[in-house]
Amino acid sequence: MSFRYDIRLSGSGGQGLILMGIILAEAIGIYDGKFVSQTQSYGPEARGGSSKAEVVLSDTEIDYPKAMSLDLLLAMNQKSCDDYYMDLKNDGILIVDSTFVNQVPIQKAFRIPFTRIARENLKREMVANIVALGAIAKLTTIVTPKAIEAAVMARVPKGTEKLNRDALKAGMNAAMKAQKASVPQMLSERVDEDT
Amino acid sequence: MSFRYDIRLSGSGGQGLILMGIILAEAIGIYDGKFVSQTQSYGPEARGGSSKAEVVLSDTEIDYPKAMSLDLLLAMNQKSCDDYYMDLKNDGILIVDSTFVNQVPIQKAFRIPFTRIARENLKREMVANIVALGAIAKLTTIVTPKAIEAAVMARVPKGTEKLNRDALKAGMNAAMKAQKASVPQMLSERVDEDT
Amino acid sequence: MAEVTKLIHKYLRHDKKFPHVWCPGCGIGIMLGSLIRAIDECGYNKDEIVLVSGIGCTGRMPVYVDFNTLHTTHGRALTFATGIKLANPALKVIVVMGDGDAVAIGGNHFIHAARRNVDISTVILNNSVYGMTGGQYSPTTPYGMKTTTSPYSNVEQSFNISELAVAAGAVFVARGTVYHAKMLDGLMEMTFKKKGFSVIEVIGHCHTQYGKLNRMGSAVEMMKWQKEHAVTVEKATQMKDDELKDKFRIGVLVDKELPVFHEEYEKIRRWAKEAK
Amino acid sequence: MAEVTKLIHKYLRHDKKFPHVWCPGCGIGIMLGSLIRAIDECGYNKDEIVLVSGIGCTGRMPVYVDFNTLHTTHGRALTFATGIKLANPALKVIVVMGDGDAVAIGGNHFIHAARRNVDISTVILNNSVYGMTGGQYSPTTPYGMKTTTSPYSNVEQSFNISELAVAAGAVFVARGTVYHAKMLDGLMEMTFKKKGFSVIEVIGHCHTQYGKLNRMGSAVEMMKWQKEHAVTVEKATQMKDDELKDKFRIGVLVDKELPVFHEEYEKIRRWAKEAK
Amino acid sequence: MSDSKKKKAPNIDIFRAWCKACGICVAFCPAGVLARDEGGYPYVKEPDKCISCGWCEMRCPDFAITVYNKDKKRNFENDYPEERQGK
Amino acid sequence: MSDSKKKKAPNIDIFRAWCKACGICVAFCPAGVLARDEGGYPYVKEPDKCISCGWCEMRCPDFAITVYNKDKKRNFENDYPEERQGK
Amino acid sequence: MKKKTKKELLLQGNEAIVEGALRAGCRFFAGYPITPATEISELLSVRLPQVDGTFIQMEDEIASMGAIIGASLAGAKSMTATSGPGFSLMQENLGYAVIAEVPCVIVDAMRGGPSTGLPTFPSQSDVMQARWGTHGDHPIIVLCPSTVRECYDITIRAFNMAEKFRTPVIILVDEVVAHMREKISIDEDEDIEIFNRVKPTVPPEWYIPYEDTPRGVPAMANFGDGYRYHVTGLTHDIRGFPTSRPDEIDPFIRRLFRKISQHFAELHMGEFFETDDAEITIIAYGCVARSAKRAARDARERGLKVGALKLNTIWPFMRTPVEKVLQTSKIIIVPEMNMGQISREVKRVNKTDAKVFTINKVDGTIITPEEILRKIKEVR
Amino acid sequence: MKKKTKKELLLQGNEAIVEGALRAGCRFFAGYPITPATEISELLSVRLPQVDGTFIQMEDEIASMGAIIGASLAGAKSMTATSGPGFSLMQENLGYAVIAEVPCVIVDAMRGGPSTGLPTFPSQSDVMQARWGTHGDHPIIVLCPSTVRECYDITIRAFNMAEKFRTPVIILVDEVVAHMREKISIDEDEDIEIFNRVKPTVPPEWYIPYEDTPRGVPAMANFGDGYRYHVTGLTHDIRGFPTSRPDEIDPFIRRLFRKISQHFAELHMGEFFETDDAEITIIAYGCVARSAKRAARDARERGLKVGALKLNTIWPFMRTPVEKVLQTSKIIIVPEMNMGQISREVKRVNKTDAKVFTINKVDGTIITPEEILRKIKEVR
Ligand SMILES: Cc1ncc(C[n+]2csc(CCOP(=O)(O)OP(=O)(O)O)c2C)c(N)n1
Ligand SMILES: Cc1ncc(C[n+]2csc(CCOP(=O)(O)OP(=O)(O)O)c2C)c(N)n1
Ligand code: SF4
Ligand code: SF4
Ligand code: SF4
Ligand code: SF4
Ligand code: SF4
Ligand code: SF4
Ligand SMILES: [Mg+2]
Ligand SMILES: [Mg+2]
Repeated sequence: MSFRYDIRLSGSGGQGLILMGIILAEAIGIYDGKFVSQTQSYGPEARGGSSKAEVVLSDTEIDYPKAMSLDLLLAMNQKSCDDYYMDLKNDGILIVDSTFVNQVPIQKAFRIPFTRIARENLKREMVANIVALGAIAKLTTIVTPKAIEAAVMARVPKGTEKLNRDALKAGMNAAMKAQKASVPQMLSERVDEDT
Repeated sequence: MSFRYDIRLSGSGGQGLILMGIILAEAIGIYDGKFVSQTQSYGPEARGGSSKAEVVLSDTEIDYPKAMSLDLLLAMNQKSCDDYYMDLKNDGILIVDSTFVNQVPIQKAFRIPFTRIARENLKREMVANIVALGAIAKLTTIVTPKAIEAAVMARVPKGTEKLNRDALKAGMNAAMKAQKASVPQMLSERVDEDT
Repeated sequence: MAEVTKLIHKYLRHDKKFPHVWCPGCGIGIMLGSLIRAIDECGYNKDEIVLVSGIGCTGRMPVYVDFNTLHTTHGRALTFATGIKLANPALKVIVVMGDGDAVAIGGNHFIHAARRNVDISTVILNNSVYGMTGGQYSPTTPYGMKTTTSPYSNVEQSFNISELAVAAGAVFVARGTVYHAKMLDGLMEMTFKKKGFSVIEVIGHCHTQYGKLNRMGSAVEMMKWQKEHAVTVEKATQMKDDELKDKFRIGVLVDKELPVFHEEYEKIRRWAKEAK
Repeated sequence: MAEVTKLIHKYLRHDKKFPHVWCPGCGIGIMLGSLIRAIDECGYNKDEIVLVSGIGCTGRMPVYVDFNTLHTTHGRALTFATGIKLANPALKVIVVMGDGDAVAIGGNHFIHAARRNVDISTVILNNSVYGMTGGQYSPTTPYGMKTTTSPYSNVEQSFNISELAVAAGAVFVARGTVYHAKMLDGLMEMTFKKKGFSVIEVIGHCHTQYGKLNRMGSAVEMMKWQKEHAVTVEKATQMKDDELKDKFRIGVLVDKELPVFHEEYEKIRRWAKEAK
Repeated sequence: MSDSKKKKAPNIDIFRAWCKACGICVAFCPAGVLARDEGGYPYVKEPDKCISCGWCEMRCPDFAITVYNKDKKRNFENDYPEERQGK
Repeated sequence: MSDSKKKKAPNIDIFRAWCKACGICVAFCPAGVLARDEGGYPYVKEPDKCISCGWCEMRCPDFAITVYNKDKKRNFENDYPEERQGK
Repeated sequence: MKKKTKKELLLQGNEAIVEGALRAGCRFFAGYPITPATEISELLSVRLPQVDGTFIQMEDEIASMGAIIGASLAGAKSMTATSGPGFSLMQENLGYAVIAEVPCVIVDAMRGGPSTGLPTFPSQSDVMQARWGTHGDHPIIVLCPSTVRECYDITIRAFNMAEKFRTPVIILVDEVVAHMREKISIDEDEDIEIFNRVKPTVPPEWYIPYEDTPRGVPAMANFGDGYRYHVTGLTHDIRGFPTSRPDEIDPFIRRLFRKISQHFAELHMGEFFETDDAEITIIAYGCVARSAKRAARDARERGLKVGALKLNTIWPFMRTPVEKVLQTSKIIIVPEMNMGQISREVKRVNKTDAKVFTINKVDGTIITPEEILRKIKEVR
Repeated sequence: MKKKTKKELLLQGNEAIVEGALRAGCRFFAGYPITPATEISELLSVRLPQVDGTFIQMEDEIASMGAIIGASLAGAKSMTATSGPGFSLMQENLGYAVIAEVPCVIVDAMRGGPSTGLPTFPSQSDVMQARWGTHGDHPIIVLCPSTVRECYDITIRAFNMAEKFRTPVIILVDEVVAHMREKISIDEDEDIEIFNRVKPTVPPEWYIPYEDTPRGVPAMANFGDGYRYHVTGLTHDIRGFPTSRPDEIDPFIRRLFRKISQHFAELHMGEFFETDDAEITIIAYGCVARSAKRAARDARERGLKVGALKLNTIWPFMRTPVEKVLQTSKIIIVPEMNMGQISREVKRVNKTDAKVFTINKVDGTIITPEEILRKIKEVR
């Protein structure tokens, strides 16, 4: 069967998750040339409440467009982490914004303080989503750093290119650190499974 | 099978045929206690144009409510006479307002100048329909004179009772004359049929 | 020279069933005469005119005349007309409606077309009643009158169509009567010549329904009433309030300038192409 | 004594999800406060009030308050309200609508309810835009403004809701702003107390959609604009036309008497029984 | 053209097929030219009185009456100022 | 009641659960009593300056601020004539 | 000659609908004139104020539908009447009445369509629209009289069903039946079952306006009764408040369907006319059902075993009775004054070998007994 | 990494509809905002003036429908977009477009119903309304995309069909597809068939606007083209003038039906997905067709012979393709986000022994592949 990868980006209303979803889908679909389909929770009802964007990619046409078992879950707040971690595949990847997510239900998670990085290092909390995109590019093989950069640049307002490039970088760097930290955990998890 | 009698009253827009139909139906249904159903050509489209009202009576519940083969056709103008005489049964009765109908397509018709009677004898052209009702009561056995008088009285505006009673009478009288005149024709017709 | 009727015949669809559908003496026919003469006077050619109507006795008008004619749904004539005008601004779009068509079911389209200032000439025959369906009260039936659905008395206040048009933003509003047929020709002509949303309210009569129920007499009687109760705008300025009490004004009520929708939209197209 | 908020809490449905659905700083919440205080001041009991709305951000209001509440279809609130009032005249019927609800899709019902003088108090929050659906232009969006469906510029003229209400025949018409919240309490109270079709237009703001697209700043900024551009009716009489040019009037615009529908209908019932 | 010819009574033509006998032309003829027959239909009773004003033609709802030899100036009794006539 | 008690600073209560940090109360407080924290939420910065006018309470779209000890007379800055206040 | 009693009347179908409505307790009517329904408005404008009811002519059919829902919420049994064009306009608010569970009655006097169509001629072409006209899936009750008597009876039943099931009920009457006059006797003392909405008996704090009950129909408080609750056209929870929780929506929508489907037997009205031994059965409704009966009679006279099934309930579709004749007859004929609407349903439920034939007429004239007979001869 | 070309775009379904419309030649749009169709309005308000087209926001959906008919009569390819509540309001004028034979395209982005329902959640519950929503019997073309690519293609096809058959064409898109983003490549130079209405070539005096032709579709002159004719919503004769003569009405109405029914093959669009040997076939449309394909794939992995038939044409009903799978499969499953609408049609045309099962979901959530799989396991 063909390759399929299901991603859910989740958090709260103002965290720019839909834009993240679009950029990620564009990077994967337009710049990396894979099949991609992106969906989202929608509507004014979603004002202020929870928000989620999903991206499914594949090397062939995508049938079911919504995320099924997750290969990757990004949780930008605690609620979304709690709500969705159960949907992860056994070998799925969980990435949380540790600025807001304190309790991580599973071991093999990458804890990165996206919002704190945005706020403190980049002085703009609103680029936390771009920081997270950087991390995703690093922690997974589903999107190339080049593609993600091109997609980000194509979508952000003029004049904010540097900020966003820095945010991406910061995300990638943070991801590398987190990767190192999490390797043993992941291994131990695998061991558990084998038993 | 049960007894059924189909009547069509036809003419032009202003001749009061719908009211005639209602009065006749009321006389037959309410005052004579038979089953009756009355239909009509309807609507502003009928303004000024042709007009027709149908009455079906029966001693049991009436299924098809429109006139089928006619037992009685009243034609108050030439056009309706031309249009409908073909729908008469072989032994159906045709009554025409000879004020307007000059060419009577079949022999066994009663020719009575309802409008002229109304205009000249009663000085009110608009009661021609009531005159015709009187004639119908006389020429057929489907409605009793008592019932038709009661029905007319119940429907006409206050103050016109006498006029209308006179009109009914005039119609009955004219009918008696016509009846005499037509008997031989009807007989000859019957003879033809036998051959 | 019989220019009046001859001229009218130039515009009639003779293959259609004449005499027309309206009752003997109905004012709609008189208004149709005015409308044709005004169109002729304006010099439009038949192909550039689109005559649009809704449903009602008045709405039956387009079928008789040799233009591009459109008989829409009840109350919606102005919406169709808006589409026509904007899709092809070269067309001269004229809408005829009854009072019910225009301000009962169609009231919203009326005020919005006026607000937008779409370049449409609107002719409303106000006979204070729903003629076509048999004489029920309309939003212009005066308080206290009888109709087939106000058998005891109408308890509603009535709209003043012209004032409503003004409040909604129409750039030209006139009122005439079918009695004042000659004046109507002129007002109609001004209405057609005005760019933007122009309205002419034509006081007509429905003697067979409304007139009958309210004992207002024949068509002739009702036209006499029009004669007696109409006061020109010019004369009205010289009259006192109580003299005007049971009178209505005829003539040009409003004539002003506002940006016209399709011209404004041309600007949008320019900007849109620049922004592209 | 904290009477204001305490009083309000007396009327809220606490089991409903608070904080409410409206954006931070949205004027609808302020108006809701005024509405509750005015109802309280009028002394109605909760059971006799029916609060009816259409669809829109403003239309979401009834769900929060402990009256008989009815959230109808978009634009149709007044039609439901008419049925309620006439079926049970003992009820106090209040309708809240957004500008789109009231005069876009609902424009016809608005002018007709006004014309009929049905005893309904109508509260319209005018934020010049369709808030709920994401900031498209409404019939009250001023000429030249940007919205999500007038990305280059709005080319339509806008309605003046209050003037439309007057032309349609409303017996009481007032205008207020959410900035002038105290004054709003009073106007709202007068609106509710008036018998017949009364209207209050409340100038609000939608900073998240309309404000954002037109760089009008935060809710605070937009309320400052209200403060600066509103002039009371009383002050306005002393001002010159050019001083009033970019201002709008707040206060009571019209207060008159006309027969009220359900009272008139009582007469009809009497006559009908006599005629029987 | 002779004087008598000029004053020749106008030719008024009533097209019975379209006329609905509403009586409007008769009622509003300013010169009493027209009258109604027993069926209510108009006929030209006093042709000489006709002033060629054309009002009968103008107000006929059925385009059933034609006035020939009408004054070119369209000699209608008019109660509305010239400048507002849309010319 | 002692003088000091009378002049006691009003008790302003901000209900964080409902407050949406819109800043209206802060912006329009005529006495500069309120200020916004880093999250934009209001807090009572200068309790003593409060004149108990109640405007913050009146304009809060979220019923999230309560002014206790308010002047019974409802001491709002009001720009509208008394007779038109609907009393 | 019988004596005229007060109760024997020659009435039009439309007039009988008015009498039925008044008898059922209708006290509010809002409408907009349209042929061929206008008589209903006109007569009610005379009659309603006599019984302390209210008649109002609204600005259009949308408003009429809104007003009758409002009136019903305020406690009045309410009705409107229209024809196709107006019925189309009522669809949005009709859906509102379904989801908010507001009893009311809508009469659609069918004329020729589509669009303005044939205003003064009969048709049966709104049958599917009555079922599916409003957006969103929803159940609906639609009744159809064939005689003036049925106009009266069915209108009473319609109000009863509306109140009993808290739902709009549609009466489809064709122009023929609407304008036909027949004698009917109305006995004012007769003991006719009149159903009034079940009101809550619990104290207001306990009232759950959209509670699930065994019957599927919650008790209904009127505005002003002291039960303050929220009514909305959004999907709502049992308390009436908007919800988008699937676990609340699903049972709610299914309850709307269940309250109808669980009472099919009660809702289904019709007549088997000599179908027991029929080899050919005609299934018909409205004025055509009369032609069908006539055709069956005439056919039997000619020795053919023909019966007729008259449907007085159009929706929910009378599946069981139809299945019954499908089982017993070899041939089914469905004559309709449309291009085939109920015949689709007959075909849908047909699991037998019976052949289903149609007669479709869309020219503004009634289907005659002869036309049906001709078909019988053609297909047997 | 591929180079970004101008033609590869990540678009929402709604955006692809806009692109398709512009490509098809749409130059007039009138609408009224409503979730989840609003993006179509918003994007067209940007794009139409760039191509000398016109965008107008009307006062409501009734007006929008009127305006697009008017614009089409004046020569512009025109469109509107709405959701359930607005679609209900459009029904009256939709019927007008049918009877007056005015080409236009209506997009209904389906959300949960009935009434205001679930404004931001998907549904497929307007399928029957699209067929039967307006009064009077009438034919209609309804298309339904499942992917963003199909949104683009189907919109072009919709305009083509509208012009070719002089009829309104409805696009039903569910909220999932309307808001989903997928990559699509649009080649502006690609040779796509664009159909424009056939204009009369005869001199004006000879023009018969509602003439019967072999195709059943008369030539259409635009207002202003010099062919002055009459357009009405009344039943009319071949010249366009009102008629109530049965002998003129009958052929007219039947021609309206025939012009569609005679071209089923051309109108039917869909996909057989591994149905050849399938013992179980899932019939689905819209977003659910994607779940269906997925479920079929997953089932095949588990060794079950499952296929899927995707319907892109909803109306006229794809009888022939459906009959084909009814013949080959023992079990048919029709999953729908409504209480069972297309499944009724499948049952109606089912003359085989195949069993038809349904999956109905009305809670605002999409039917998942697992749910279909579960059903497969349950019924096989
Ligand atoms: C949607 C709809 N509702 C109702 C009607 C019925 N109807 C036809 S004309 C009309 C009113 C006509 O009154 P008006 O517009 O004043 O025109 P008039 O006949 O008086 O000239 C009505 C209610 C209709 N055709 N369509
Ligand atoms: C028939 C119908 N058309 C469109 C909509 C979508 N809709 C919901 S609210 C709204 C407009 C809201 O604007 P407004 O009435 O001004 O209220 P606001 O949100 O600004 O308070 C629209 C168009 C709908 N619900 N129903
Ligand atoms: S019904 Fe009235 S409006 Fe209609 S044609 Fe007759 S007189 Fe004129
Ligand atoms: S969208 Fe605008 S109107 Fe709606 S709640 Fe937000 S600010 Fe208020
Ligand atoms: S032209 Fe004038 S004067 Fe002569 S008949 Fe006609 S109305 Fe009378
Ligand atoms: S006005 Fe015309 S229709 Fe009327 S009577 Fe005179 S000629 Fe005949
Ligand atoms: S006004 Fe209310 S919601 Fe806004 S910041 Fe102040 S307390 Fe919070
Ligand atoms: S009561 Fe008045 S002074 Fe005190 S905090 Fe509130 S607004 Fe400021
Ligand atoms: Mg009228
Ligand atoms: Mg608004």
